[in-house]
Amino acid sequence: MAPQNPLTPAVTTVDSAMIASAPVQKVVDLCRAMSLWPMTFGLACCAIEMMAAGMARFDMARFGAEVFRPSPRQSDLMIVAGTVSKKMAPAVVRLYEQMPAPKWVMALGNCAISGGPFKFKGQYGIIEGVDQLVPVDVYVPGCPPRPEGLLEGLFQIQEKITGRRWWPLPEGFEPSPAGPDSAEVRKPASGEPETGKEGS
Amino acid sequence: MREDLIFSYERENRAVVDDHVSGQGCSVYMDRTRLADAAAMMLEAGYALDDITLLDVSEGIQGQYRFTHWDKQDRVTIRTIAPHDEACFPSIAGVYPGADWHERENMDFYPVNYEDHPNPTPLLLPDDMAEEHPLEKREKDRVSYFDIVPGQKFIECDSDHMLCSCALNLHSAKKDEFPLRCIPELRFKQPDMPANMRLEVEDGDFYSKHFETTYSDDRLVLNMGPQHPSTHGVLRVVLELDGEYVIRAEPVLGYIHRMHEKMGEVKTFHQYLPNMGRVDYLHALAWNHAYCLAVEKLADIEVPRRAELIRVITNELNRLSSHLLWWGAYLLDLGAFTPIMYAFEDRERIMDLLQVITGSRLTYCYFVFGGVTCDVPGDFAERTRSIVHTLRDRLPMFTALVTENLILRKRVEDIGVIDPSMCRRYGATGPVLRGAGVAYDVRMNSPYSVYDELDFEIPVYDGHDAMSRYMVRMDEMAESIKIIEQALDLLDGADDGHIIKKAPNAGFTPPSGEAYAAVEGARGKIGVYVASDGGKKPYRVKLRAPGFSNLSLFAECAQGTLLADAVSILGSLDLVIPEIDR
Amino acid sequence: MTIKANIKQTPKPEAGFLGTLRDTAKGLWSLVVGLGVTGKYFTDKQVTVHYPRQTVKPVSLTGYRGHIELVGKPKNPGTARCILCMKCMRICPSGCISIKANVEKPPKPPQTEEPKEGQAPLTKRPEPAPKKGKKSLAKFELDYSLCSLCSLCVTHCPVHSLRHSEHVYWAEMDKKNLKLDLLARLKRSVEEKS
Amino acid sequence: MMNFAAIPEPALRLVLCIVALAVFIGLNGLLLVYMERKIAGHIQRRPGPFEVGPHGVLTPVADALKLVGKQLVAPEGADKWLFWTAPILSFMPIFVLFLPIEFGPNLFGVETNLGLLLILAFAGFNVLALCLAGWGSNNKWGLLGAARAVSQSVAYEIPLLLTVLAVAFMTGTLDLGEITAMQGAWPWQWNVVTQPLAFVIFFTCAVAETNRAPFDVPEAESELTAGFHTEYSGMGFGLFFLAEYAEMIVVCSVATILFLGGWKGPFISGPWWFLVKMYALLTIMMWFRWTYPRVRFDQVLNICWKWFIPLALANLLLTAVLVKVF
Repeated sequence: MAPQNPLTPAVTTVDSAMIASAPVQKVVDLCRAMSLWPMTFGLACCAIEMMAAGMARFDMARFGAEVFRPSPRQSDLMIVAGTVSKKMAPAVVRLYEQMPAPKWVMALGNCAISGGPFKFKGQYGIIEGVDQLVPVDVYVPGCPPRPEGLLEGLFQIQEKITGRRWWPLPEGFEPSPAGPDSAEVRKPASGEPETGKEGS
Repeated sequence: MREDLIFSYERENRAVVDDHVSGQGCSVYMDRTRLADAAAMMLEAGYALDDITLLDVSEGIQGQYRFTHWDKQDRVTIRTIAPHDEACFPSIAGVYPGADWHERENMDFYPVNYEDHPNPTPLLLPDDMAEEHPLEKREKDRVSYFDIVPGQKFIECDSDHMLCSCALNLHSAKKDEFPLRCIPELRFKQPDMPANMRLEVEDGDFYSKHFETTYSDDRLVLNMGPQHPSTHGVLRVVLELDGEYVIRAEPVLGYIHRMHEKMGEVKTFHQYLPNMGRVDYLHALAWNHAYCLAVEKLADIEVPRRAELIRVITNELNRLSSHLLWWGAYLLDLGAFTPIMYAFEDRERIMDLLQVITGSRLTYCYFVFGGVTCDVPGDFAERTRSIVHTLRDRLPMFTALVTENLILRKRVEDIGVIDPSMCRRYGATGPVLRGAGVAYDVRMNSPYSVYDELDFEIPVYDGHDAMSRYMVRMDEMAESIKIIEQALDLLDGADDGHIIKKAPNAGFTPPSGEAYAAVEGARGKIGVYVASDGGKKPYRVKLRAPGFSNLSLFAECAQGTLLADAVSILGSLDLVIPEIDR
Repeated sequence: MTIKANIKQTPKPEAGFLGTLRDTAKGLWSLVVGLGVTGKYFTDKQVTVHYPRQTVKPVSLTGYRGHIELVGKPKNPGTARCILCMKCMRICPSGCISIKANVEKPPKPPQTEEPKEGQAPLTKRPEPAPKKGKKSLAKFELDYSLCSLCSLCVTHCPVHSLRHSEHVYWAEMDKKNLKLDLLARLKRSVEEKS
Repeated sequence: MMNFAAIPEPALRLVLCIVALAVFIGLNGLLLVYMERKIAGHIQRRPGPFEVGPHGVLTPVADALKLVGKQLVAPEGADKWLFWTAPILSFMPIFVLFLPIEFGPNLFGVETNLGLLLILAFAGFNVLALCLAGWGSNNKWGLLGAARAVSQSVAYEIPLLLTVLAVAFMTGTLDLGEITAMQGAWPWQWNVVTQPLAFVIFFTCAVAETNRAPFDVPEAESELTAGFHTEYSGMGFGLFFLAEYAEMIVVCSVATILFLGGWKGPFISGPWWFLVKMYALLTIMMWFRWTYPRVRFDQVLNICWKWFIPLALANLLLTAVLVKVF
C-alpha cells in the first residue's frame, strides 16, 4: 500500500482458461455459482446484516455460500459491506487483486453503491461508490438492506454466472422497480418463468 | 473588545457553573500555558478524561477538556483558547495517555499543534491529507464565542470547588514559568534514532514505516487488519512480535472515518438525525438519545413521560441486541462458532420488535427532538414481554454452554488486566470500567430520562480482567430485561403522547448556546456536544465515542501478552470501529 | 432512586490442591455440559426461514421501511397527493429526492402534457404560492442509492403523500436502475391493479 | 472395495489398492465436507447446505469442481518450489497411511506386521508439509501458523505414541490386523474397556494432531486469518483441505482398530462395522468443533506436556506392570 491515489482502480486482467469448451464451461460455471465463498470482510453497518444473512434465520449456507473465508486467496465473492473510506480504498483494491479469478463483487448497501448518506458536497473522506475501484457485479440497495436483499444479490450473481435464476420468486416480489424501461430488458426471454433477469 | 474579554476570562482562571444549562458541570477558563499542570492536578484529584474538543471561533481555537469524576456527580470542562495564528496547545498526553489520541485527532481536523506530543502522526485521516483540516472553519463562517455562549450565561463560581482553588494556585504562579514554544513543523516528527539502528523498510505504508523504528533480528512486525476476522471491521493494529508475544501494539484508526462531525456542521439539526443511527450501529438508539438530549437541552424542550419510557425501553432492547452480538462475536474471536448463531436467534427477535416501531433493523432514526417518531403499537408490550422472557430463559443456556466452559474460562481469566488507574488515565468507561471494579454508570451517576424511577442494579466485577468484563455484560443483559419489564409496567399509566405537541419541524433553529449530554451506551459513556450559533445547522458537533477511549488503552494492555490474548482483549473491549473512527 | 451498584467478585479458580482438583473436575464436566447443549439443539427444531420459498412476512416484516413511494389521492389513485411544497426535498439529509413541477398558466386547468402527470391537485393547497399559476408534479425522482431510510421526508410531508414501500427484496446489476421515477411507479401500480 | 488378498501379485495389488484408495479418500472427503456442514448447521439450528441438489448433497461437489477451476496464485516473493510442493507433500503420505489399515476381514492394502509404526512414521510427514507451506508462502501469518503447527504436532506425537504403545504392550504386536483379531465383537471385548485412559488421550491427541478445533491453532481463523494456508488458492487450498479430512479418517480408523475392535461388531462383523465406528468418532470430532472455543496456543502445549505425557506414561507403566503380572 505504497502512497498512491486512493482512487486507483484494481487490475482486472485474468488468464484465459485452460479448457475452453462450452459444456465444461457450463458445468464449471454452475459449480462456481453454487459455491460462492464470501470473504470475511465487513466494513460498517451492512456487515452486521451480512452476518445476519449467514446466521440461522436466513442461512446463506443453504446456497453453498456459508464458507466465509478470512483469506482473500480462498474466496470467490467480495461483499463490500459498508462505506469505503479513502484510507481504506487501497486495501479494498489490494484485497480484490489478491482474490484468484474468477471473482465477483457485491456492493451491499447504499454506502458501497454510491457513498449513500455520507455523500455530501465537500466530503473529504469516502469513495463515492466502490465501483470506482473494483468492477461491481451486483448492487444491493438499502441502508442497510435486509438479509433477504443480500440473498437476492447472491441469486443475481448466480444468475449472472449461469444465465438463469435458480430459485423461485418469493411472495410479494416486485420484478422491476426501476420502471418499464428496465422491465423491458428484464422480460423473461426463454419462456421459463424463473429465467431472465427479473430478480431485481 | 470581545476578544479581550475572552482572554481576560482565561487569565483570571474563572470557574463557571452552568450545569443546568449546558450539562457540562463547571467550566474553568484558563491560560493554555497552565494546561499541563491543571491536568496533573485533575488526575491527582481523581478525574478521568472524557474527551478533548476543539471549537473554532473567531477569537481563536478553543480547547475544551472534559473531565468526569466517578464518585462525585461532577463534570468539569477546562477551556482554553489559542489564537489562530499561533494555534498551539501543550500536550497533556504525558499526564493522561488517553489524551494522545484525542490530540492527534484534533491535529487532523484543525490546524493546531500540540507541543511535546509523543507521537504526532495523523490518526483518523490518511497520511497524505496532512495539510487538509476538514473541520477548520472559513474566516467568514466563524462566529464569536460570545455568539455561542452569551456573556450573561457566565455565572461565577464562588464555592470552594476544588477547581477554584486549583485555578487560584495556578494563578499565583508567574506566567513566565510556563513558556509555550510554538513549533509549527512539529507534525510528522520521526523519532531520533541512529541510522544504523533503523530498520530499513522498503514496502509498507506510512504507518508501518512509522512503526518500525528499532532494529532487531528476532522481531516480527505484523499488520493485523484492516481486513482481519478479529478486528470486527476495519481496525488495523500494527504489532511487534517476539515469537508469539506482543512487544508493542499500535492501533491505526481511520479506515472507516465517515466524517460524522463534519456532517454535523453541514446538515441541519434534523438532517443530522440519521447519522446518529450510524455512528454505533449496534447501539444506535443510545446515540439517538444522546443527540436528542443535547439538542433538547439546547432548545429547552421537555419530553413527555411516555416518550421517555419508550426511549428507555427501546434503548434497553437495543442494549440487549448489542450485548448479544458482542457475546457471539467475542466467542467467534475465541474460536467458537456456534454461540453467535444462538445469540443471533434472540437478536433477530429483538430486531423484529424494534423494526415494528423504528422501521429498520439496526440503523435507527427513531428519536426526534421532543419525543419519538411514532407511538408503540398496541401489542408491543405483550410482544416485548414474551421476547424478554424467552431471552431470560435462554440466559442459563448461555452460561452452561459458554460461561462455565473450561476452555473459555482459561481464555479470559486474568487476561487483559485493566485497573481503575488505567481506566482513569485513558478515560475508559462502560463495561470496561465496571469490569475494573469501578461503579460508574451514567444511568446511575447522572441519571437522565426516567432511569431514576426504575429499580435495577449496576453490575460491577472487581477482577480487572476479560472475565470481569464478560460477566459485567452478561449481568447487564439480565438487568436490561428488568428495566424493560418495569418500564413496560409504567408505560400503561403514561399517556401524555409520544411527542410534544409542538414538535420542532423542518425549519427548527434552537437558540444559540452549547449543550452536552451523556448517556450510557452498550460500550460506555456516549457524549454529544452541540454548539449552536442560532443558525439552522449546528456550529459544532462533537461525538465522544466510548470505544475510542476504550481502544486507546489497548496498546498498554496488550503489551507482553500472547497474540491470541491480544485478540481476546480486543474482543473484550467490545469495539465498533465506525464509532471509533466516526 | 433505586439504582445501585452491585460489586461482585469475579469468579476465580479455587486455590489449593483440592481446589484445583475440584476446579479441574468441574471444568471437565463443563465440557460435557457444553456438548449436551449443542447436542440438544442438534435435535431441536430449526429456526431457518427458507427464504425464496418462504418469507418472514407478514409478522416479521411489519414496519420495515423500503424506499419511499408516492401516495395517490383517494379518489384519483393515479395522481399523487403531493402539493409540491418541497419540504421532503429540503429536509432529505442526502438529497436523494428531486422534484420537478410543471407551471401552468392560471386560465387553463386541464392538462395538456403527458398523461402521467395526472390532474393538478385542486382541492387543498396550503403551501405553494398560487400566484404564478398552478403547479403540478412533473417528476418525482428518488435516487435510492443515496437514501438512508431515515423517514424524515415521510414524517414531514404535510399531506401524507409519501409512504415507505415494502419492496425489500431488491438487487440490481446496474447502478442506474436504482434511480426511481416514483410518479411512473404510482401510475404503473394503478394500472396493474385495474 | 474388493478382496485384495486374493490377488497374488503385490505390484498389481498395490496399484489397484492406490486407485481404490484415491476413490475412497475422494468420496469420503466429499462426504465429510457435507457431513461437517450439515452437523454444523443442525447444531446451529439451520439446515446447512440445502438447495444445491436434494438437501444440498451436491454442494461439496460444486465446491471441489470450483476449487479445481480456480486461478492458482503464488504470491510475489514466495519460494515457488516449496510453495507448490507443500500441498502435494501434505496429501501424498495419506496414501501410505491408508495402506496397512484393515477395513474388513482381509480388506487392506499391504499386510505388514509393522503397520502401526508405518502410520505413526508417515503421519509425521504432514508437519513437514505445513512447515513448508508456511515458510514458502512468504507470509507472516503463514509463518506463525507453520511454527504453531510444528510445535503442536511434535508435542502431540509423543502421547499418541505412548498410548499406542500401551495397546501394543497388551496385544504384543504392531500389526493392525492382529490387534483387531485379538478383540472381540462385543463392546466389552474391546480394548477401550481395558485401556479407557489411553483411548481418551489417544482421541484427544488425534484431534490435536489433525489440527481440529478446539486445537486448531495453526489455522486459527480469528488470530492468524487462515494460518499456514493463508496464501493458497484453488486446488492448493483444496489439497490441504482434503488432506485434513483424510487424516481425520486415518486417525479415527486407527482409533477404531486399536480401541473399538476394528471391523468386528455384534451380530455380523464386517467392514460396515468399521465404517460405523469410524464415522461415529468423526461425528464426535465435529461435535467438538462446533461446541468449544479454541484453546490458546500455549495452553495446547501445556495440556500436552503437563497432562497428557505424564498420564500416558503412567498408563504405559501400569500397563507394563499388569502385562508382566498377568
